[in-house]
Amino acid sequence: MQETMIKRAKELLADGTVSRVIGWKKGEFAYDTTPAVFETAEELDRDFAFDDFTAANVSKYLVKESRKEGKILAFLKPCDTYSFNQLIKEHRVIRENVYIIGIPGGPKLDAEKIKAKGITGILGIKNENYTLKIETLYGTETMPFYEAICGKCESCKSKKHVIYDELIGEDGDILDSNRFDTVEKLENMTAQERFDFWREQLSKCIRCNACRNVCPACTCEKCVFDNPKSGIENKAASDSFEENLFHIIRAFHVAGRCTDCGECSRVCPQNIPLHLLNRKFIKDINELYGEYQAGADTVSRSPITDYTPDDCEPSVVHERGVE
Amino acid sequence: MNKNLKEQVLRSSGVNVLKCMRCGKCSGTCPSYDEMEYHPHQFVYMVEKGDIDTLMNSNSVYKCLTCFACVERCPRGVEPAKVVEAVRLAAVRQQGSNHLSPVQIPDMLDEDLPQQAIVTAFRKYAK
Amino acid sequence: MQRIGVFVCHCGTNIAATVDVKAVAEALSHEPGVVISQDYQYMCSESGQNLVKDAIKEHKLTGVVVCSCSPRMHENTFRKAAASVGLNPYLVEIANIREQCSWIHKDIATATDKAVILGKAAVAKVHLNAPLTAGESPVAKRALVIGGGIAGIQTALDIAEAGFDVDIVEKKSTIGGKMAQIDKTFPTLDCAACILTPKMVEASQNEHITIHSFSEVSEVKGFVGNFTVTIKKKARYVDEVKCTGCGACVEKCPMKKVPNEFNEGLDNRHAVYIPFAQAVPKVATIDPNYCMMLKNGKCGICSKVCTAGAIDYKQQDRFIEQKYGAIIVATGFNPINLDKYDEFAYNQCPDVVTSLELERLMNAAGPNGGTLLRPSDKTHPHTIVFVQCVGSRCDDEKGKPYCSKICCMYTAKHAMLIREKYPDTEVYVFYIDVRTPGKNFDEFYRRAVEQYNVHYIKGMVGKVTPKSDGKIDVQASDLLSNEQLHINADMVVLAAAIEPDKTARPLATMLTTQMDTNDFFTEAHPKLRPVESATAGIFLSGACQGPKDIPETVAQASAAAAKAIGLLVKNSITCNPCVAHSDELLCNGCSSCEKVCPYGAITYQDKEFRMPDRTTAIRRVASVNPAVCQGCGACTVACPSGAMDLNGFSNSQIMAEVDAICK
Amino acid sequence: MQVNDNNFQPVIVAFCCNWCSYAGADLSGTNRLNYPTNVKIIRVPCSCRVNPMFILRAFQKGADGVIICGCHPGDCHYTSGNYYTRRRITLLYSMLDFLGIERNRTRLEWVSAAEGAKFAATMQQFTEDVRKLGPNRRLEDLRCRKQ
Amino acid sequence: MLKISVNKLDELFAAIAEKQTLYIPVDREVGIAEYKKWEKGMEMSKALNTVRSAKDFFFPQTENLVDFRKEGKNIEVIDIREESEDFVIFGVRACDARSFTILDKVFLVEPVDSYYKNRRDHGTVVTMACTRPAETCFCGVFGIDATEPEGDAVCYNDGENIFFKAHSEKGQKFIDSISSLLEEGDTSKLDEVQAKTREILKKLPLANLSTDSFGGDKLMENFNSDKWGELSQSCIGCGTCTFVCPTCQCYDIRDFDTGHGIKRFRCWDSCMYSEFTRMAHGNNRNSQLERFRQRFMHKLVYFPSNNNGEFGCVGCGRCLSKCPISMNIVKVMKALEVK
Repeated sequence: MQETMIKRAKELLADGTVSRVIGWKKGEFAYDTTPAVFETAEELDRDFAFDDFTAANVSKYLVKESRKEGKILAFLKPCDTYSFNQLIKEHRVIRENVYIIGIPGGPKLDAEKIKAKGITGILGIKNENYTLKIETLYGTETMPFYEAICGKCESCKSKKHVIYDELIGEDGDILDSNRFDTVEKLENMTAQERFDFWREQLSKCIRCNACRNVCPACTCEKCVFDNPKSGIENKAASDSFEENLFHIIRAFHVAGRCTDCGECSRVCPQNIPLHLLNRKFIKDINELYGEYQAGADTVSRSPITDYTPDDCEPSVVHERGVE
Repeated sequence: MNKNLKEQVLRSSGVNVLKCMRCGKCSGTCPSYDEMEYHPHQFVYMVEKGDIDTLMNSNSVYKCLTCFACVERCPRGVEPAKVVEAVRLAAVRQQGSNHLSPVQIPDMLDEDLPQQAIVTAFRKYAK
Repeated sequence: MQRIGVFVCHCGTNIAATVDVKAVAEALSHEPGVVISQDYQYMCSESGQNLVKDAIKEHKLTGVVVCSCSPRMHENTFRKAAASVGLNPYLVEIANIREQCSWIHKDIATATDKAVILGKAAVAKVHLNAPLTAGESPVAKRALVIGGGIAGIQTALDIAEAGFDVDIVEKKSTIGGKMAQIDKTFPTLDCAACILTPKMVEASQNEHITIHSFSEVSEVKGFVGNFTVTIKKKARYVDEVKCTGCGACVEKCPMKKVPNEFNEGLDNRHAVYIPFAQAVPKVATIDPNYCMMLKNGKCGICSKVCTAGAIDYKQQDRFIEQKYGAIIVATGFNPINLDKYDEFAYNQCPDVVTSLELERLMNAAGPNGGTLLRPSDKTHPHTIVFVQCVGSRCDDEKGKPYCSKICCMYTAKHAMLIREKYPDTEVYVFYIDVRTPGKNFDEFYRRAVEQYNVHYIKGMVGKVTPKSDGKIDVQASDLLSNEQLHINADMVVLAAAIEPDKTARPLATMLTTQMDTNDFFTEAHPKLRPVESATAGIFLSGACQGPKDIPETVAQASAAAAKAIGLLVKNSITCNPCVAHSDELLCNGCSSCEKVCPYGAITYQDKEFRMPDRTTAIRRVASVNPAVCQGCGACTVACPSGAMDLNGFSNSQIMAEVDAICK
Repeated sequence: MQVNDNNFQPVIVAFCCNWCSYAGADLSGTNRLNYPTNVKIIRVPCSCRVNPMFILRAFQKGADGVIICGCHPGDCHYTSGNYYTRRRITLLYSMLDFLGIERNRTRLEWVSAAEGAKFAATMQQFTEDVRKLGPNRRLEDLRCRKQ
Repeated sequence: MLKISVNKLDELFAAIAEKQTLYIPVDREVGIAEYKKWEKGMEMSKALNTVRSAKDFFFPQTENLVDFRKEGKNIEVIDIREESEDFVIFGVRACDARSFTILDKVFLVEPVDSYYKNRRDHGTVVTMACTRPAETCFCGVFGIDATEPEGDAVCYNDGENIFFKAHSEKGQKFIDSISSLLEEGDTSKLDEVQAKTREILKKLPLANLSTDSFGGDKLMENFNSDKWGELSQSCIGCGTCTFVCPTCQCYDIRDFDTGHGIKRFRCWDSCMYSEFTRMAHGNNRNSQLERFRQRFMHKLVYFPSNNNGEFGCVGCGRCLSKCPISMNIVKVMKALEVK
């Protein structure tokens, strides 16, 4: 796959269709690829990577990249195409300046999950028939492929590319995912249990803003949390309240816009399941206002900027689940 | 007024009798009108009043053909036939017996009676 | 540094009896920025106002807090007072310590505490108040009336009377609308044409009125006082100016089998036509769907017989653009389609007609020259059944949930006219309710019953069955006598529900006005602003806002005209300064705000910015038109970056109030 | 967490839209309909002006309950503002519930300018509900707790 | 050397905790280790290191500095400083131990940061020699020997026993305080373990990372390098690297209105943030490139320039594993390296 992609990218660079390519660059280890922009065939040959660890969603980079001179080639996985579509809808990217090649999605792997098994000193990782063979300083270790996959790939919602100029490989389908199971499990807890769960989780937050800065829906020119004039700006949570505030407001601001790409939880250094907050909004929206998938298209109206006269009242919250 | 019975009829029919605007189109369209002591619109009205016993004791509940003309034509979507059916069910349940026993049937049969009508009649007259 | 004055009103004993006003003034005097804190018997009185004014002057106040009654009472009073001594009126805040404090609480201690907190909140807010200046925007002295029925005509005439130019856009080839099709009017039974046609002529001759017949509105831009509208003048293949309306072309046109819309399709017209004798403008129109010349280039007779040389087969749609200060919507109504009502056999039997078709059948200018004959065999009907509420008051998808309002009265009129003219005819009216709220309406209905012996039967018709002998069986239940009736009728007349014209929905989108679920335009306030739409500068006239009879339509038409004139007489309009504004440096251009704006006040433009990293970038940013924005604030919450804020109720002001209340 | 402290005086912030609910509150004043002094009203042009930030801010700074009042759906002075309010606030309240915040600390109520009695009754009921819950502990900022 | 059996760790912790507050690294959940106040039954984490560094003990993420109270129009200033309690941080790794030396150079030079000093004076750092370094470790590059950590006292684990050695007076006091539990032990197995670890340290993939191209005297060539654009291009501008970093020491000072007074607090800031060092005239680093460059220039050039060549990085590898897009100081050093 990597070779096909490099070959095609070189062709498009050569024929002048694009002047740059955004993809992933090899790292120091087997697992630390970095999103990168390539401008020459040599760079592509030397550094371009596409493997089990290229989980990063590059669509957000296109907010800036699509405004630069010349067209850029972007390799987008199915989930990334949803983010890109949503950005088109919000006029954040310039579609004409991006040439999109749809590439197959995951499941991608998460090195942290391998390390969590106690495997350390990793020198190389090979996928042999869905068993990971891991060369380490302390000998060779194995683990099942599926135990190392990214949280976001565990409940993949779609293998379909919702936007592309060309595809490498077959297009997939929208999947029946179990992505709301954990949300539902939480909903069925008592309020005290839910409170304890979230307090435990959110108290880990170090306000590094990785979730926000990686989020393709959080593309504000200036975030309210960075803007002293907003009245809620802060740089660190000085109190548990501020931990809650940041995550509630962030989830609310992306409600109806979040495509559920799962990047927030992937990058959280403290493994806070932040995607559950976004999914809660998605689940509520689906249940209360009809199925809606942000990024599935570029025209539909987000449920939060829409209404019907017969919408349910907030008392619906009182009527369901456990208090 | 029998409140429990009314509740039962409303629940089993799933009909909101308060939607009726008393236009009488149900009765105007009813093919069994002349056979019935109480007519579809009266069913709806009497159920609303809670006067279910009278309806249960009337033969009207068995005269409804369940043709659903009234349901089809009601401008308010009240579905009178479902009310009639619910009252009939209430009667059958309360009596704990059937309106018709199999013994009685042979005498009532007509040579030209279609098979389906007999089956339907059983549905209607018995539990 | 702020210099804030606090003024606590006793309101006689209204406040002072439950709130220790002196303590409130004392407590607030310690708030940051407060330089003077006073109490007074009646702050709204002239001497009270003078107290405020003097303090503003003496202490050079930068903000005023009046603790008194509801701002809905006296906010304006104190704003004016402040303005009179040179303090921006929007630097005045009211703490409502009467309606929301002294009047509802009994315990002096807690009520005083609460009054202090409300006062502190107002002080906290006024710290952040900014002087606001109401903007002004010029008003184009011209009105557009969309729809040329009686509503549109009346509105146009009234506006023209006031000396303003008005354009009427009518999609049909003549103005007149539904009223032109009607024979007589209730409850006076005077001839509709006799009262309508003079108005049509008046409209055509008024120097201030321009009629664009056979035209449609294709685009609306702008806002109150400053709309730019593109009108599409559809090709009628006849030069409007040259045509004299002599009718020679019509007479000679060989294509005679075109269903005549004006007579509801009950007879035929030619491919070139003038809808009716009194049409305005009296200009022929060629129907391209039937004209042989336009379809296959063979004929051209009309062109030959036209001495004025008005026929122009090559005519194209034309677009004209015009500026307007006000737009009045008068798109009217239509009877609903009855195709789905099988039980009334409307599609199967020509003798089952709608009331509007009956109007034409009875009209002297109608297909039968005014003699009521059955459409099927042109015989005189002896038994006529009227069915009320066909499609009205329906809870299903076939009909409309509302009462069409006019049917009870026109049916009484029809019944009466028939009984008057043909006393040998039996007339039955099946009704659910007879609704006659109107001047002389119930008397009229009673006359139909008592004087004309019309048989009113309570009960909706269940089934209409055409029979082989040409008669029609009407089956219905008489709910009062509790018997089922079968009436052997010659004709059945259905009072079809009325609905807004189909062009109204796309028009509403263009005008950014609201519609209800039935596609009737929504008025700005159901009681107090019934002829204005929620969008400033757009007014509603006639049945486009809800079912109406002629007098109501005319009344509303004149009311809408009055409102429009009220706008047009102004050289400029003062805008509410408490409007949203976008901070372009924060705006992402995501369009969330635009989507929730009920007024279409937000537009986007690409602007070049110097970015923090010293590069320049073209960014799409929102801007709010202060003349259109009404200040609801929906956009401020939709905006994730906080670029949108609302003057007078800014994020920081509201949060300051929250802080003051919660501490 | 049930605190049976009869002396507990909850702080209640009520956001009222200018056209209906604020007028409704005025009417309950005009009619001398009593409701607890705990309720403090903040006037907003429309219920759709209420940003979730304001609600959270109130809890942060010491509110024990927040209620939003607006025109009845369909009656909005700005035609559609309260419809947006309804969606936003439903979602927000659902999220607060998801985070384990007591449901009865928040409410959205439609109060027309004619419903002075409803306004007073609503405020009485809401204050009582919040009083039963006791002080806001799950969504408070400890720094703001009154000593 | 004095030692205690690993089986008696609980007893040891109980004994320490009896005298002062004890913090040990524990697994909060799988893969997330953090320092927690020891309570009975708590098990020490087997992870190589905690996600957040140990600097939190002396330089917490947020910290109240002073209170103000307003009475009418007067403002009262309230000094809220209190003498810190004595505490022990147990199990600190060599990298984090070195980070304290670096932080000391910032906070303990004149004017001394009294808040930091207060905690530093009362805290005893008990380090733990590494036995299983990870591929992300490169402390050796900065002259740190993972098998011989600094700290007030050092522990060595040979798998069966934990050995203790004091480096400072505080450390000696600490060992004395638990001496009743300790016994003299044979270090032969430990020496074996240490030797093995040293072997592995040599084989680490980043062991040969060179610092030759950096230092206080390499200012302009590094600052003007054309590599910064490419390197910073993928940086999303979050603060993960700075907040998990044991040596990042930037902070911001803010006021918070509690409604009944003002709390002036400081909190960590990140040079990766757009609002970092915003001043009246605006920001002085406006692009992500400048901000990105600032962080690495600080660690590799500015800090050594002011501190006798000592680098501002300890090679703990936290930023390598936690950066959302896997851009880190190692990649920067390799890219800028002059060969």
